[in-house]
Amino acid sequence: MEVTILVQATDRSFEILEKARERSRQVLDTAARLTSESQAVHRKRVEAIFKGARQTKTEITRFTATFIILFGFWLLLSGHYDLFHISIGVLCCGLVSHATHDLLFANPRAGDMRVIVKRFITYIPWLFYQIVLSNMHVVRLALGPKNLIDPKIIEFKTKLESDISFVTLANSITLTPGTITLDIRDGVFYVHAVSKKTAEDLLTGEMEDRIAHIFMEADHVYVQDTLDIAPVFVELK
Amino acid sequence: MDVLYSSRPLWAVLVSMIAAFLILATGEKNRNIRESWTIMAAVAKFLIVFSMVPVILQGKVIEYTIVTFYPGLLLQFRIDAFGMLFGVIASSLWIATSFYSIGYVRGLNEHAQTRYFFAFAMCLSSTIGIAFSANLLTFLVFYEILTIATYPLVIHKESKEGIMGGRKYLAYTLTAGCVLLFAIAMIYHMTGTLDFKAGGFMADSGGSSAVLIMLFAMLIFGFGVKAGLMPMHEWLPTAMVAPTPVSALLHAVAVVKAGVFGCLRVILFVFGPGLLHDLGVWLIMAYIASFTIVVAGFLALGQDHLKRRLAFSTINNLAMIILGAALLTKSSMTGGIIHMANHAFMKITLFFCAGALHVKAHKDYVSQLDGIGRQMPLTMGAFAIAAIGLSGIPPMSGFISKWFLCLGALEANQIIFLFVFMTSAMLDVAFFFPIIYNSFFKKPLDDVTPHFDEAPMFMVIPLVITALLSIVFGIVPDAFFRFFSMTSLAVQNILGVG
Amino acid sequence: MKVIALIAVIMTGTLLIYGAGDMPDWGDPNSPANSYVSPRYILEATEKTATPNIVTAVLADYRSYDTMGETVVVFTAALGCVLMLRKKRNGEGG
Amino acid sequence: MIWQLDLILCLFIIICAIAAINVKDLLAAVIILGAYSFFMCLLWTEMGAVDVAFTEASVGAGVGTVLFIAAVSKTKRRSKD
Amino acid sequence: MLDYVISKYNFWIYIILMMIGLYAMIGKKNLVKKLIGMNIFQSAIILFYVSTGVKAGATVPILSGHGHGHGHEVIEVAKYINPLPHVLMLTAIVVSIATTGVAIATLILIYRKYNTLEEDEILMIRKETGV
Amino acid sequence: MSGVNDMMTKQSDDVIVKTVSRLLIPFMQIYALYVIAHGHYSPGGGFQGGVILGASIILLVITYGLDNALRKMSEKMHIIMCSTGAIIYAGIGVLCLILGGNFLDYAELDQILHVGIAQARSLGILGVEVGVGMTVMAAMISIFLDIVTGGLHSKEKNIQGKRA
Amino acid sequence: MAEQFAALIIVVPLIASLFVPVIGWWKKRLCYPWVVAVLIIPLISSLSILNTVMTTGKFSYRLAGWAPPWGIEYVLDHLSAFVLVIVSFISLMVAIYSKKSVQDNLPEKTVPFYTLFLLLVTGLMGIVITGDVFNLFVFLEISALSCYALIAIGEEGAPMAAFNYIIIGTIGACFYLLGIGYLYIATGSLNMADLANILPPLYDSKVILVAFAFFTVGLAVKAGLFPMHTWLPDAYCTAPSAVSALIAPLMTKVAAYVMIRLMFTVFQPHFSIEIVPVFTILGWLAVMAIVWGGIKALAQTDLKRMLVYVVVAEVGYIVIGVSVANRLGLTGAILHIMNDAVMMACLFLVTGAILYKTGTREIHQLSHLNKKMPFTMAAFTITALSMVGIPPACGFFSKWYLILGTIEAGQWFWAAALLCSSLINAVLFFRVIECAYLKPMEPAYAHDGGETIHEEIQRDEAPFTMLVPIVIMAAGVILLGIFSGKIISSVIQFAVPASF
Repeated sequence: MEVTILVQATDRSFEILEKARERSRQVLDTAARLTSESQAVHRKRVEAIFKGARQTKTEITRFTATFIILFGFWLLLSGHYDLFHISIGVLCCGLVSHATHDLLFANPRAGDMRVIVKRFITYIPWLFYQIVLSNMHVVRLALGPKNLIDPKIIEFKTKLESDISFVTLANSITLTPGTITLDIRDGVFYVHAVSKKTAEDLLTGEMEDRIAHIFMEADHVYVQDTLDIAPVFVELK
Repeated sequence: MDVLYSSRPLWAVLVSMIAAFLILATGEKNRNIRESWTIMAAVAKFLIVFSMVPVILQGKVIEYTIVTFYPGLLLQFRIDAFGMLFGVIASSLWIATSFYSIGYVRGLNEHAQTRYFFAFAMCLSSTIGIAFSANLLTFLVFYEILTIATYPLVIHKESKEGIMGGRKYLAYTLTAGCVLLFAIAMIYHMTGTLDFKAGGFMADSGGSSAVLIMLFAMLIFGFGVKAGLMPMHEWLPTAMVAPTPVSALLHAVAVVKAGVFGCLRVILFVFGPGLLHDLGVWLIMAYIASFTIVVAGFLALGQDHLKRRLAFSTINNLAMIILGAALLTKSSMTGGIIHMANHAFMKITLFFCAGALHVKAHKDYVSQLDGIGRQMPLTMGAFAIAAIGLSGIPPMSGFISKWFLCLGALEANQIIFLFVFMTSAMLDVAFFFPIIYNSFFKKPLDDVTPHFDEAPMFMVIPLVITALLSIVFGIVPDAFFRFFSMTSLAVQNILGVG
Repeated sequence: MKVIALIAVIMTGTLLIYGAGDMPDWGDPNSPANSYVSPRYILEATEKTATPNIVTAVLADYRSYDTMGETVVVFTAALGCVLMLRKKRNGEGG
Repeated sequence: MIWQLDLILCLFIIICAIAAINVKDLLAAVIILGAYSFFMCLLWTEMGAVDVAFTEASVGAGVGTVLFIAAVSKTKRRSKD
Repeated sequence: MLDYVISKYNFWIYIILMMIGLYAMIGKKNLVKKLIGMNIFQSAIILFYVSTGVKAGATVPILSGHGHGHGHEVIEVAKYINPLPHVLMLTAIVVSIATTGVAIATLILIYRKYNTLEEDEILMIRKETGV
Repeated sequence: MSGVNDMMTKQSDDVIVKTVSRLLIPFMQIYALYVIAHGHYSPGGGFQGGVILGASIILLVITYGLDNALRKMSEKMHIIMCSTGAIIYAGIGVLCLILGGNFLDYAELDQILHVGIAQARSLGILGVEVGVGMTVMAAMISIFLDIVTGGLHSKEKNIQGKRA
Repeated sequence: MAEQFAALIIVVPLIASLFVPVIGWWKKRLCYPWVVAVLIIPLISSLSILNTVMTTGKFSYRLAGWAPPWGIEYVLDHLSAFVLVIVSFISLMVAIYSKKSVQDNLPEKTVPFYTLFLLLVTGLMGIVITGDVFNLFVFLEISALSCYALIAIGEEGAPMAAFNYIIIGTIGACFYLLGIGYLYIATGSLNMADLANILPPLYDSKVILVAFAFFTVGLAVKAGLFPMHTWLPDAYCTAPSAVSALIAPLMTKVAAYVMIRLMFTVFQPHFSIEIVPVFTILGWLAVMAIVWGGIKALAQTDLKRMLVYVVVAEVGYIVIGVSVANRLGLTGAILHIMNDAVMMACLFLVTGAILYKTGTREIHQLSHLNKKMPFTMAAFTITALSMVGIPPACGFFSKWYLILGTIEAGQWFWAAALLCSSLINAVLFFRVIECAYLKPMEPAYAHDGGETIHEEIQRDEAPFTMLVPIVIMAAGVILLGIFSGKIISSVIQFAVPASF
């Protein structure tokens, strides 16, 4: 009896084990399948979002944004605010924004415009402050008794991603006296620095971080990656 | 002087021009039609010209203005007795030449016949234009057309000699044309008119004698080139490579006669006897002409080629005409002018004969002509008549002109020119009579028995007619065409005014 | 070539310097150029064409024909370049 | 008129003109020509010809230089004189 | 004398520029140099024109105020620079750029054919090929 | 595309140049249009505006390459546009002719515009300036493209068109 | 209405040329008929203008409705109306002619070709019609630019020729512009009639003298007068045949027209004659042009190149007529503008047709051409005779007046040069005629050979569109000669300034 029970129990346990193994295999298979599928699906969805963004939704917003910016520029230039001139302005701005809306906002990862502008404006005083600082430094270099001028080319890989942030960084570097951006190639900056201190200041990466902050780039990447992996976890649970 | 306004002179000029274009349009395909145009035009032209003769003989003048450019500068026809004389010669001889040409080109089966007839008609048209022109400008216009229209005839054979001859011809005549152009422009500048006036119009131009002499020299050079005056004669014998009717036309009727006509116009109607006498150039002129006469006569003696010999004879005779005019006396002028007509008829006969010999017997050289007279009696008979006439033997027309010329030399008290005329007559005899003698009386070199084998009728009839006419004119100088009346009328006009 | 150039240049220069002798003084408001035709442009252009920029008014209205010619000059130049340089699609390179 | 400015501009213009025709590197010559045009247009602005200066700045110094550079880039950069 | 020179200094400048340009157009062998000379030449002429229009103490020929209903204000002619030379020179500038464009196009054709832009070399090549 | 020097017709590698010009071009264009439209009040007009407009497109060609630039407007369109500008100019002139005035007499335009004569002239000037601007822009681009590609850009455009 | 014809004469070809790219974009074949149809309008309107001028005298047309010294005007007097007719007529003929030549040589460039063709014509007519010195400059540049481009697409060596032309032509145009500047600084006006009124008290001013010198040099460059002609032979010779048939007759003539216009209308004739010795210099230069052009032409074996040098000589003719500065000479010059335009057009058209048919322009390769292309060669012969100066073709009459003019001026050498030149022309053209009409020279002439040779030669006449203009031109050569008296009495004698 016990033996049969034992045997049965053993059989059952084997069955259970078999089932469990089967099950676990199925689960793993599904998980694997799901992961790859979901990745493909997701990729497609992301692409669709990007494409759609480029074609439909952002087209209009970009056009409008361009139009508003250009029209502001027009109003700034034109000193005549009668109906005739304003209507000419509307016409011209419409034409130009139709022709160039993909130029001004070419970056598909553009975040929230308002935030960017706000952050950019706050960035400017800081940059100005930096310029003054390094100006003084360079003056000291030039007029100082000791010959501290030690020009060299430094290169560093940036964590920035979009063109616009590249350019902002490069121009900020160039604007600060003592450093000049020579070239950007595949995300690597080649910068000419006039002394050791300027080079070190640059390599601390503060400027880079601030710019990444403006254009919401570094954290943006993390969120995206998390989102990409999420479906797999859900399935595994 | 009565002036009659009529468009007949224009038609006389145009008729052959129209015919020329009809010939061109008809082309090589329809020979008979093409040649009938020639004949019709020739006859029509003659009739038109001849219809005006009575009017002229009444002492009237026929005028027709084509266009006026400027005051005193116009294309105009005016027919006076002198022009009429030349017009009648040219138009009457064209009929003969047309018939003869047809025979000639068909006989030789020449190439480019259309071009030939075209150029021929154009030539005649411009010759009549020259004859009828009222002023130097019109004269020049037609003179240049004549130059160009003759060129295709000269080069007709397209052989090397022909082309070289053509080049030489053009070089001489076009240079002359340029000189003429300048001289005429100069005259217009000085006088404001170019109209021919019997007795000349340059007398009151007010130019200095040096300028006048220079102008005279230029004009005589310009026309003298065509007239074969001696230093400028070189082209004439070279142009002998042309077909014979062309040579006939060149030498007897159109081209050289146009030159002589121009010279006479210059001497008698532009400068006028009085002015020339005052300037003293007449004597120089006369000496040049005498030189030409004598030298050409001697050169002719040395030629073996029959046509070249005739060419030098032409130079000789033309110079005689010029000399007649240059002597500035009534008789000499009469002689010179009438000699234009007489020489035309006789010389054309001679050339026709030469052509007939060329076509039938293929003989071009004097030395080949032994005994040919028996083979072609009509031709050689005509030749003999014309040759005798040119030598100035009485019954023929040549006698009359020579008589007047000699008389003129006496009138001018220049015995030396009498000798010139005499020498010339001797030379004529010397280079013509051996031909006549040999052809009739000498045995041919090769022993082929000569048989009667005359040239085609188209050729023989014209030459017989012209030969007969030259006899008739010798006996009755005023027959048919009233050459003599016209001459005397012309001389009267010149001397009467001047 | 250099000699010819120098001669041409010197001749032109001499001529120009010669001509400069009778030129009105620089900035003279009463020189013929400034006092004959142009005052009327300054006086009436704005009123008649409602265009305060007199240069534009003269350019595009008083002398508009010139300006049309000038536009056509540009057009001509463009077409000239097309005519000279443009090749067909299957034309070989360079 | 500020004659000092005028004088300096004229000096620059002449220097640029002479340099432009004497530099052997054509690209440099063309750029100097652009500078010449630009100084020229400053001079004109200073003379009160704003329209002309504007046109020269856009046409002469702008498009003209671009066309020249295009031409030099399509052909040879070195010149013998 | 010095007064004379100074009172017309703009003419001297433009004469010098013109001579430089003309020299380059005729004397230089490189075709691009010729074109550069041409541009200098033309702008020298433009300088001449512009300086004919200058009035001492005058301002740019753009009336202040609004375009419409201007009648009651008095316009002083001496206050504004002569606009006509400017108008003419706008045309001349455009003509000069057009000429330059066409000339550069021919330049490229020449380069395609001869592979050089030196006049003497081109002449030599043409002589050799017998064209 | 052998023999074609790519320097000025291929997309630039330089991020800075590309981005800056990308940001600049719309402003350049609006400035150019402003210059054309306000030629009445301030220096400038059809030529200057047209040239700046043309320069903006030339900048586009240099930085973003010919293909991108030609996608917006084919080379044939440049010529058509060039002639259209001049036709606008001459057409206004002919319109004046038809309305009974002399050629280019803008005063006649008030018959259809129903404004004062001075205003009609002003509007005429504006219309003409627009024509000039168009012509000059198109011409400058066309000349530049012809020079820089040696006249071969139509070929590249064609391949591009087939791929799309 | 006749007033508005004046506007049409420029506006129609201008707008038409602007439409050519549009039409060509739509259908390329339509370019040719469009151009031909459009060019008829200027011809008609210029004829009607000539008629108006002849009946009612000169009139002007205010562009943009502004009064002359402020706005621009057209001035239509006898001279300009006359030259307009010439320009529009010849351009129409060449346009008709151009069909096959363009199809054959420039099939891919039809559209820009015809655009520039029309622009060139527009430019030339604009030069003739305008009454404003600066406007003349603008149109001078339109014609010059289109001309540069059209020349540059010619055969081997054309780009270099075009480039030289650009450089020298720009110097000429700039000198002209400088002349305008000097006149402007001295007078403040740009209108020709106005200038003519203002200038006389200023004649002793150095500025005016310099302006005159620059005008003369600039226009002499444009006209290709002797020492400034160096661009001309290469440029005209290497251009495509339809182009050279248009520019060779017209460009230099129009420049000569401008010269006459400036020297006798803007400046008083007595200024040009008495105060400046320019006419003596010009006259001698013209003599040199005639002699040099003739000699160089003699040295050529290429028919077109020969004609090009003849063009150089012909410019000398016109300039001689201008520089004798008397009524007859100027009559001759104006008459020669017309005659030479027609003759040159005809000769260049014939050359183009020969090139099109036989592929050669070498003179010695032209044998039997009279059989192959009888009408073309007949036209050539007539025109050649006219060039030589054989009446009643038109060349004789202009030569006649020119010689009268030189005699009246007492310039014997100039007269001699004219005469020599007709002799040189005779040599030149009879050389060609001999080659074309006669068999190649053989030592002896075979009697029976004649028939057989010309049987083999097939007639191979130029296409209809080429032949028609050629024949019309040749007929024109004769008709213009015959009616030259009429033309002079009804048009040219009014075109000569009254003070002569």
